[in-house]
Amino acid sequence: MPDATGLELIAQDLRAAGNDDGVLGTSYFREEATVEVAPAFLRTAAEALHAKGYTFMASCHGVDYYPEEPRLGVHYQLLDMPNVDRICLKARVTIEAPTVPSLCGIWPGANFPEREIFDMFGVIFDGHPDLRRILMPEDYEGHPQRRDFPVGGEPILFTYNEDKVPGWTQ
Amino acid sequence: MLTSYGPAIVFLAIGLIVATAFGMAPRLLGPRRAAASRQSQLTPYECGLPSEVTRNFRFGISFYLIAMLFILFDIEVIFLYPIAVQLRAFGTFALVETSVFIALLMVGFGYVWRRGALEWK
Amino acid sequence: MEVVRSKLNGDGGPGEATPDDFRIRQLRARDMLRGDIPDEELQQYVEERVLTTTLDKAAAWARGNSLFPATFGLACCAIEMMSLPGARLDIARFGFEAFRASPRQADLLILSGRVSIKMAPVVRRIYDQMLEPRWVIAMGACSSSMGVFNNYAIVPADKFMPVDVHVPGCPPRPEALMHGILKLRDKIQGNAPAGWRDRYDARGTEEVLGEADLPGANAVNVFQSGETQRA
Amino acid sequence: MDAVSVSGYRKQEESVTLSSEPAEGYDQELMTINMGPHHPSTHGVLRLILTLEAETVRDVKPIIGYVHTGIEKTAEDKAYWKAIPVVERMDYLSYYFNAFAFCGAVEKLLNIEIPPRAQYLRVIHMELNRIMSHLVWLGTSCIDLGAISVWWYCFREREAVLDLFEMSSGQRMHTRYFQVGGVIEDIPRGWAERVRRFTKEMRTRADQYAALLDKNEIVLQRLRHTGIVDEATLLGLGVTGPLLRAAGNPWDLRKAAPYCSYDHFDFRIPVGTIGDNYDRYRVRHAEIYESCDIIEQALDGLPEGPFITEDRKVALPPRHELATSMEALIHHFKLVTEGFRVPPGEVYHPIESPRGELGCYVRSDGSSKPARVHMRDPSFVNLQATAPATRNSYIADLVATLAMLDPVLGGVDR
Repeated sequence: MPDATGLELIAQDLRAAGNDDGVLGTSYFREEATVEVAPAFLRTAAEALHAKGYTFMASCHGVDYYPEEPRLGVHYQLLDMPNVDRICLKARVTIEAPTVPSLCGIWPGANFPEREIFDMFGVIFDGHPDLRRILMPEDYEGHPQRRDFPVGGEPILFTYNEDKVPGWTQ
Repeated sequence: MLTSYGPAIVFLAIGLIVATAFGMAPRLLGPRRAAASRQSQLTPYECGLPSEVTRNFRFGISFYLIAMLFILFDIEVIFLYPIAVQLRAFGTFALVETSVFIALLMVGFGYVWRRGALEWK
Repeated sequence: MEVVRSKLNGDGGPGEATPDDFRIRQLRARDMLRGDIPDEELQQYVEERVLTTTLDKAAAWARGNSLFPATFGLACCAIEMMSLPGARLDIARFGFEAFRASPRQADLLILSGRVSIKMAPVVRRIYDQMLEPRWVIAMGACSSSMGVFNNYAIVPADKFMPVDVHVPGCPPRPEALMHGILKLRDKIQGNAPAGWRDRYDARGTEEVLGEADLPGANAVNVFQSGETQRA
Repeated sequence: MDAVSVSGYRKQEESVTLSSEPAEGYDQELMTINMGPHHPSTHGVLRLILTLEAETVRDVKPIIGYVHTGIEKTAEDKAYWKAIPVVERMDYLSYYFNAFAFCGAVEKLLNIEIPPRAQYLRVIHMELNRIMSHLVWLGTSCIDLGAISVWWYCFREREAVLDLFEMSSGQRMHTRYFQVGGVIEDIPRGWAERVRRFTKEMRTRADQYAALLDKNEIVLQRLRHTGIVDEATLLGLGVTGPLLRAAGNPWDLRKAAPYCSYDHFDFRIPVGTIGDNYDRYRVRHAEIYESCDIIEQALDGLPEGPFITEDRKVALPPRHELATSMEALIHHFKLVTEGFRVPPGEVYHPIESPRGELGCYVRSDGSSKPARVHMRDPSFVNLQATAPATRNSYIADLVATLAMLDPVLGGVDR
């Protein structure tokens, strides 16, 4: 893990690479380094980190920070295999403008995970080869992983509430 | 004249009777199902999805080629069985004749091998 | 595949079994338990089920002892189902070990695992493509009743296809599944075990629903489904 | 040059370039067919849209989601200690790894220290689970290659492993043996001897598999030089685990970033050379021996002491204490009703599962329910390697490659 100072150095390089307001912040929590960047700046930051040695993309997942704005977050866990270094590249977007540049160009392995984030959260990755739903049926409305999407399922039927459930004893 | 062929005819008749019996039995004994439920059983099975392969899909030529080669050389082996069983009774003439038969087929086999029809293309 | 998004208690595939057909069959089975089915329907229902002639009995004996299950591994229960024909728990003793891949040659569909909403039309189509007589075992809690995952993605098997035997467990032990198959065999051969009401002679203890006051409706600690705590 | 009748089904899969007229470069008409969700050799409900030219596969498009159970959504609805059984049912062949990935992430959030005995017990159970997962893989793959008898041997050993799990945790699969903070119970007397007897016996059984399969003419012809993917493409696709090690890259998180006291044991990482199906088979087969070594070393060095953390805020107090001490009763009641609260933050905890890097990302918002649980499943990412591995190969090689890829669809679809 790059320690706190290493993280700051990386952040400075990123600021130097892109324009100054690209890097929004860094956080070092439980020995894990996270760099938060503006969505527009994501691709250049990813290329810079790729050049710095983080050539392997371990995982890429979406998060819904429901009460806080901007709501949808996309995390890229990058890994530097030779000296076993992990860093997380984070970008946050709102629901109204959920577009994030796709990183399939740098890591072809991001194809499926990005499709899953689009399927589950509705984040649109521009530049993705074929952005379609991957887990839900193709014509499913709504993005299930969002915090405001109901968990669904059926109320549990007991004898005393059997007739309350519509359609059970019609 | 007829008597010498008697057993063959009886054999054929029994064959026919048994075949039709087995053919008609399900229709009589089996349960009668509504046509609709049978209709869904006639749809082609493609791993649980509606099949998109059209009926008149033209398969490649290589399948046909392999089938022909199989028939050629497999039937040849079937012809050898009766001879091999009764070789002593047939005498040396049958031995010579079979070896000519095999030699001819070997020529065909060599030709096919050299033309590369055996490799799957 | 044309994903027909009809309300999922119906079936996506072709076939005469329309949604209300299952509902009617289920309701009739329930009324049978309660013993209030009118006469001619009862006659027709029994005729369909009970085997009278000796030829049928012989056919049922043969079918019961050589059920060919279709390999329908969905999720974790499939791993336990796979260990059925294994050395320890050999179901070849009962004639079920020939797992057939295609529905044409199978007459028992073991739904082993969770049926997601994307998989439901496929399961229904495979059930339609199986040849009569066919039976269905819903193995595990997920296919019987959504089990652990009572959420948007799972559909219980009863919603879209008629199920003969439900095997509880998550995943059920292979012995439990074998017991389920043997119970199905008894059901096929006509001597289905009586329901618990007959076994314990509990006739007449059916709850009276409808106009009578719901038991525990105004009890303080009985929460109706969906309510978290009483206002 | 669209196909004559592009039905709804095609429009829906329009990303797949389908044409019934012979496209350029092919001398036969391309057939597109589903190696669909219900198929004996897809190791679960994986659907592949194959574009075939007679027998050679021109294009493979995996379509997944047929066993998507919304586990991550359900986990958000449960308290932390209740989410373990839900998370365990994701990759149903390596349930101890799922539980440890989740518990490890939560322990990292809570910043609590795990007693050494719990770490050793976790390592033993995880390595037993790795052996069981490789056995199920070997059995089902050999069925795909036609060697059905190997399936019976593998599942005989699997029953032995499940007996050990049942003895230590009471349940064969999805045992919920790992708790946040350690394990739920200490191992019963006699368990260690049984495990030693199993590992000794397992080595002889693994030798028998090797004798049966390694120099088998059919296995060699089916697996040698088929499904080759070079290391660079694999790294680009994010593939980890036996697939990457078979291509020559010795990346194993147990050695690279040791966790849960894996650095106390010395074991070797089997690595292949070419990265074809035969190497993948040999790498996984060799890993069974390594796991047996780890188990024996862990059993020899099993330290005494508590099997779960002493921090009563996280771990349930033992039952006998409830009768005497009031604090234990209060802790018990708090844990059982609401569960423990986790300080806000987000953590990614990667471990080495039998199929590759299994990472669990947990974000907590301070309440007693996780705000987000995401599992980076190795099979989900490894599945992207099917297309490069099987392009322009025969259907039989596609089946062999899929078997050697060992995808478990529960983990892929979550």
